[in-house]
Amino acid sequence: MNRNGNLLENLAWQGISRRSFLKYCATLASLMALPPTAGRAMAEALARAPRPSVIWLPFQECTGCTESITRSHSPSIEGLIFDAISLDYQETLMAAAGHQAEEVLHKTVAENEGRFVLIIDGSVATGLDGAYSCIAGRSNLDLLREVGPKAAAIVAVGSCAAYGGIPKAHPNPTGAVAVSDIIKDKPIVNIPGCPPIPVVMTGVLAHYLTFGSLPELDRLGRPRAFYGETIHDRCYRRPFYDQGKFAKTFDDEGARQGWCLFELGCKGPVTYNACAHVKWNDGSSFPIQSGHGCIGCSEPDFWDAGGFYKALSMPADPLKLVAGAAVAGAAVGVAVSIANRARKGAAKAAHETATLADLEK
Amino acid sequence: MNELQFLTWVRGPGLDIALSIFLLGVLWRLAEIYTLGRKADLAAPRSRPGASGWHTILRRSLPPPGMVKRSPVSYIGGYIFHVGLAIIVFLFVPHIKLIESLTGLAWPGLPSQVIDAVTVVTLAAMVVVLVDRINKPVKRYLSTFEDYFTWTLTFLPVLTGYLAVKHLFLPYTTLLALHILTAELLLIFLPFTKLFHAFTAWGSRWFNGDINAKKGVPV
Amino acid sequence: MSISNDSEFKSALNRLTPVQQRMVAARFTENVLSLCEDPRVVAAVNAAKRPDISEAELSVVFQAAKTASVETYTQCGKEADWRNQAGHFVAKAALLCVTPPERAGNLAWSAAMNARMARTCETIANDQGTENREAEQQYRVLTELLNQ
Amino acid sequence: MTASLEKGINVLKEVIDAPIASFFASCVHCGLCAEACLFYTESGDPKYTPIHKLEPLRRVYEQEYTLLGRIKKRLNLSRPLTDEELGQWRELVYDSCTLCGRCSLVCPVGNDIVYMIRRLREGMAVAGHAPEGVIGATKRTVEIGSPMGVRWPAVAAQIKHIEADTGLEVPVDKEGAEYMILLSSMEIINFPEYLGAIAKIMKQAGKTWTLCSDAFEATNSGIQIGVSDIARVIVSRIVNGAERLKVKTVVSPECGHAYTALRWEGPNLIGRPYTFEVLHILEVLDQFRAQGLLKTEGFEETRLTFHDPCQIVRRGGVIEPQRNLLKMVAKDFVEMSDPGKYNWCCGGGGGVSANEDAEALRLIAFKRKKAQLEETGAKTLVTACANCRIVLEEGLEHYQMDMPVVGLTELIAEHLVKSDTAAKEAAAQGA
Repeated sequence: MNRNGNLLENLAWQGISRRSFLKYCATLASLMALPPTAGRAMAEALARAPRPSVIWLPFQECTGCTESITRSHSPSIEGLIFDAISLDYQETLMAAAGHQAEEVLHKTVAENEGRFVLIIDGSVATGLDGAYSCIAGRSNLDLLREVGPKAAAIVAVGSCAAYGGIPKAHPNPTGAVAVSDIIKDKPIVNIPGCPPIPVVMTGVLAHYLTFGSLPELDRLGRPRAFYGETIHDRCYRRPFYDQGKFAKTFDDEGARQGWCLFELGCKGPVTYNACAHVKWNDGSSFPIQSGHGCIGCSEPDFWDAGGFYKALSMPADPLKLVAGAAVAGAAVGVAVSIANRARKGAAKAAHETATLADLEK
Repeated sequence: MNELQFLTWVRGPGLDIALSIFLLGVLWRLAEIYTLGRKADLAAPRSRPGASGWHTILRRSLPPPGMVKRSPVSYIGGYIFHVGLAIIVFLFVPHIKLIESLTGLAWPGLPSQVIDAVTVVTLAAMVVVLVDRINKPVKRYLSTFEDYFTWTLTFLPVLTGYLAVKHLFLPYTTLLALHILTAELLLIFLPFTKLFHAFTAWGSRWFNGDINAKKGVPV
Repeated sequence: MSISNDSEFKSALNRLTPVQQRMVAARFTENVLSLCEDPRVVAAVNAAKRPDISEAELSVVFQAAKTASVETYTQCGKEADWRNQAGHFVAKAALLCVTPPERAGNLAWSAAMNARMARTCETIANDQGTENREAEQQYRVLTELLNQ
Repeated sequence: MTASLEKGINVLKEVIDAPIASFFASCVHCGLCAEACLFYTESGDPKYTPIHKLEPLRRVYEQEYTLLGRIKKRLNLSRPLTDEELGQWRELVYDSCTLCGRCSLVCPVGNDIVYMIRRLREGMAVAGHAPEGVIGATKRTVEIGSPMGVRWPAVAAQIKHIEADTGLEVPVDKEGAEYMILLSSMEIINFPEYLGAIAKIMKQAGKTWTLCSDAFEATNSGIQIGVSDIARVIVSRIVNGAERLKVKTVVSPECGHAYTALRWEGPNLIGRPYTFEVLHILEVLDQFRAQGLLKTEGFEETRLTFHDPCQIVRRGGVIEPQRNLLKMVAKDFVEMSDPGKYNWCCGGGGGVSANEDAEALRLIAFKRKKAQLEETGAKTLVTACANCRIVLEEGLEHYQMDMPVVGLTELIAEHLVKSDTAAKEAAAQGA
C-alpha cells in the first residue's frame, strides 16, 4: 500500500494489462448507467488519480462487508482498485495494531482534514453513551462525532452503517442507529447490503476518483445506478412469476424446475439491489439462482420485515387482535340484538289499535 | 418511517387492526340485522318449482328481461367490475397466499398477465360506472357522500395494486404498502357502509325469494 | 203478439235486423234519458233514431258517447253517487245504440239491460228500493214496435 | 312531536324486521329500481325512484335499530323524522306507487321494495298522511261495508238483473255451498256482467255456490291505505261469513288487490290460518278447465292481448290460468312485452285510482301501457281486474285509442257451450 507511481503502473506491476483495465472501466461505466465515453474518461482519470486518503472505521459490525470485498476474486480489479487509494486505516487489513494504529488514524485525520474519504461499516451504538462498542477506549459514537465532520464524504458500507442493520433489529438493545442518523451535514453514500456487492463499493469509489463527486443518489442515499431496480425486476425467474408458476416447498418439482420463489418468502419484489444482474462471486450466481429467495438484506429493517419465509402478501406478524375482536364483535352483536328486541317489544306494547279516527289528523 | 417499515407495518399491525375491525364489524352488523326477526307467514303457501330463497340468490345474478337495454352501463359496467374484482381478489396468487395464511384454504391462481388485463378492464369499468353515477339523473339524485367514498375505497386498492405491479410513479415498496393500506381501509369501512351488501345481498335475495316463493312467484 | 218475460223479450230482439235493433235500443235508452244530461249521450240517442245515418256519422257519435261513458265511471274506491251512476248506465246504453253492429252482438238486449241498471240506480238514489217497472216498459215498447 | 307522528313512528318501529334491515343494508344506490317503475320511466323524474320513496322508513330503521344510528341520534348528528317530511313523502308513497312490486323483481341485491312500501304505509297512514281519497274509501269500507258505499240492496238489485238476464238463480247465504263468491264494488257498480258470468259458469260446471249477504265485498282498503288494524276488521267479515256458511272455497273476484288482501294478508291479519281455501276466480276457472267442467264453443277472431293485473300475477302467483283460459276462446292471442310476473302496472293500483291527487301522474304513467299495447297490434284488451279495467279504459280514452277492454271471466262466459238442456232450464227459470 505504500507503492508510489500511478495506478496503471501499479497494475502492470501486478500483471494487469491496460486492456483489462479499460474493459473494467467500461463495464463499471455501463453498470452505473454512464454514457459509453465515460468508460474511457474514467480510465484516464483513474490512471492519473492522486491517491486520496481513505479511512475505514468499523463500528458494530461483523466484518462481513470487509470479507465481501476481500473475497472478491483474486487477483481482481475490484480488489486492486484499492491501490488507487491510500487506505490509511482499516483495522482488519492494516498491519499496525494498538497504539500504532490509533496514531495513524489521528495523524491521517489531522493531515487530510476535509479531504479524506470516510468509509464506515457497522451501525453506531448509542445506548449507554455508546458504551456497547468501543475502540481504544472510545465509543464509536464519540469517534464518529469527531472524525465524521472532518471527512470530505462518507460512504456507509453495508446495511448496518446505512440503516442500522441487524444490530438495530428489534429490540435493538444497543440503541443502534445508522451513520446518517448521527452525521447530518456531510454527503453520505449508503451502500446497503448484508454484505453489499463488491463492485458497487468499488464503483462508487471509482466515480469519486474520476469525477471528484459522489454518484447520483436516491432518496435513501443509495447510488441510483445500482439500486434503481428491484431484484424481482431483473430476476431470471420472473417469467415463472408472471405465469403463476411457484415453488411451494424447497424440494418440490417447482423448486427443481426453477420456478418463482415468491410463495417461499422471496423479498425480491421489494428489494432494490443489483444482485440479479451483477451477481456475486465474479458474476457466477446470486441467492435466488442457488434456490433461496431473496431476504431483502439491502433494505432498511429487513430483519424485522415479517420473516424470510413468509410471502410478501402474508401477514408480517401473527394476528394478535383478531380473536379478541371476533369475541367483541359477537358481544356487540348480542348486545345490540337484545336492545333492538327490547325496542321492538316496547313499540309493540305501545301499540294502540288504529282506528278510522287516526287516519285524519 | 421508511418504505419497508411502512410496508412491514401494514403487513403486520395494520393488517391485524384492519382485520379485527372488519371481523368485529361484520359480526356486529350481521347480528344487528338478522336478529330483528320476522313474523311467520300464516297464509297457506303455494309451491312452484323455481320459487325459493335459494333460487333467487342465484337468479338475481342475471338481469331481468329488458333491463340491460334500459340501463346498459349499470349492468355491463357492474358485471365487469364485480367479476373483475372477484378475479383480482381471489385469483391473484399473492392474494391467495394471504387467504391461505389466514384461513388455510388455497386454490390455483391465474397468470399475472391475465390479472393485469383484468385489472385494467376493471379500473376502466369502475371509472365508467362513476361517470354514470354522476351523469344519470337517478343515480346522481340517490348518491350521497357515502356512495363516492365507497367508490374511492374500492377503486384505490385496485389502482395502487396495479401501479405497484407495473412500477409506476412510486417505488414498488411504497406502492405495495399503499395497496395493502387502502385494502385495509376498505376492510375497515366495509361493515359500516353500503359495501356491506357483499354480505347482506345474499340474505336480502333469500328473503325476497322466500317471501315471494310463499305466493308461488319465482322472483 | 205480446211479450211478458225476458226470454221472449230476448229472443224477439234476436230476430231483429241490425237497423231495427238500433232503433229499438234507442227507444229503450230514451226512456231513461232524463237520468243523463250529457249532450254527447243525447246526441248518440238522436243519431241512432235516424235510419239513414251514414257509417261516418255513426263513428263520430260513437267516439263521443264512448268518451262520455268512460268519463262517468265511478273509480275504484271512490264513493258511488247513484245518480251519477244512473247517468253512466244511460251513457253505456246510448253507446250501444251507436256501436257498429259487427262489434255489438245483441246490442238491443245489452242496451235494455243497461237502461234497467240506470233505472235501478235512480231508485236506489231516491231511497225507493230497487223495485221498478222498467222491464215491463221495455216489453211494451218492443211489443208496440213489433205490432206496427 | 305530535301524538299522531309519535304513533306513526311507533308503528314503523313495530313493522321493521330482519328482511327490512337486510334490504336497507344492501342498497347500493344503483338506481335500477327506477328503471322498473313506470312512474319514473314515464315521467323521467328521479324522485320517483322506488328506494327513495322509502327514505322515512330507512331513517327510522337507522336511528332506532342500528348502533351507529343510535349514537348519531344521541349526538344530534341525524335529524329525527318530522311530520312535514312525512307529508312531503305522501306523494311518493301513495300517489306514485301502485304497490305493483315490479321494483322488487329487478333489484340486483334482492331488495323486496314493495314489501317495505306496504309497511311504510302503516306508519304514514296512522300519522295522518294518507291521501284523502283513500281515507274516504277506507272509511266507507269500515262504516258501510264497501269502499264505494255499496250496500246489500244494490247487490240485490243486481242479482235481480242477473237472474233476469241469464235466467239462472243467484244463491244467497246458502250454507254448505262449495264456493262462496265475493264481489268487488267495482263489479257491483260498473260491471254487472261479472256476476252473470259466474252464474253461467257455475251452472255449467255443476257446482254449488253462494253469495254471502254480510260478506259480499272482497276489496280491502285497509291494505291499500296500509293499516293492518283496519284491514283485519274488513277481512274478518269474510272469514266470519265463510265460516258461518261452512263453504269449502272462497272465491276472490277479478279485482287484484282483493285477492292479495284475502289470500296472502288475511291469515296474517287474523293471526291464524283459514279453515277454508281461497282461490282467485281465474284459478277456479282453470281448475274447471282441467277437470273438463268448462266447455266453450267458438273463438274470438280478432287479435287479443292480456293485461296481467299486478296483484294477481306478480303479487299473487296466478300466472298460467289466464293463459290457459284465453287459449280456449281466442284464436289470435298475443302476449304483451314483459308478460306474466314482469308485467307493467296499469298505473292505478294500490289505491292510486281512488286518489284524486294522483290522477295527472297516473295518465303520464299510462304511456307505458299505451306503448306496450301499440306494439302488440291487438284489437281487444282482456284483463282480470275491475280496477285495471277502468284505469285502462280511461287511459285508452285519454290517449284516444279505440280498444275495447273485456273482463276475462265474462269473455269465457260468452263462449260457454249453450246446451239444449241449459237453454230449456234458462227459459223455465226466466218465466
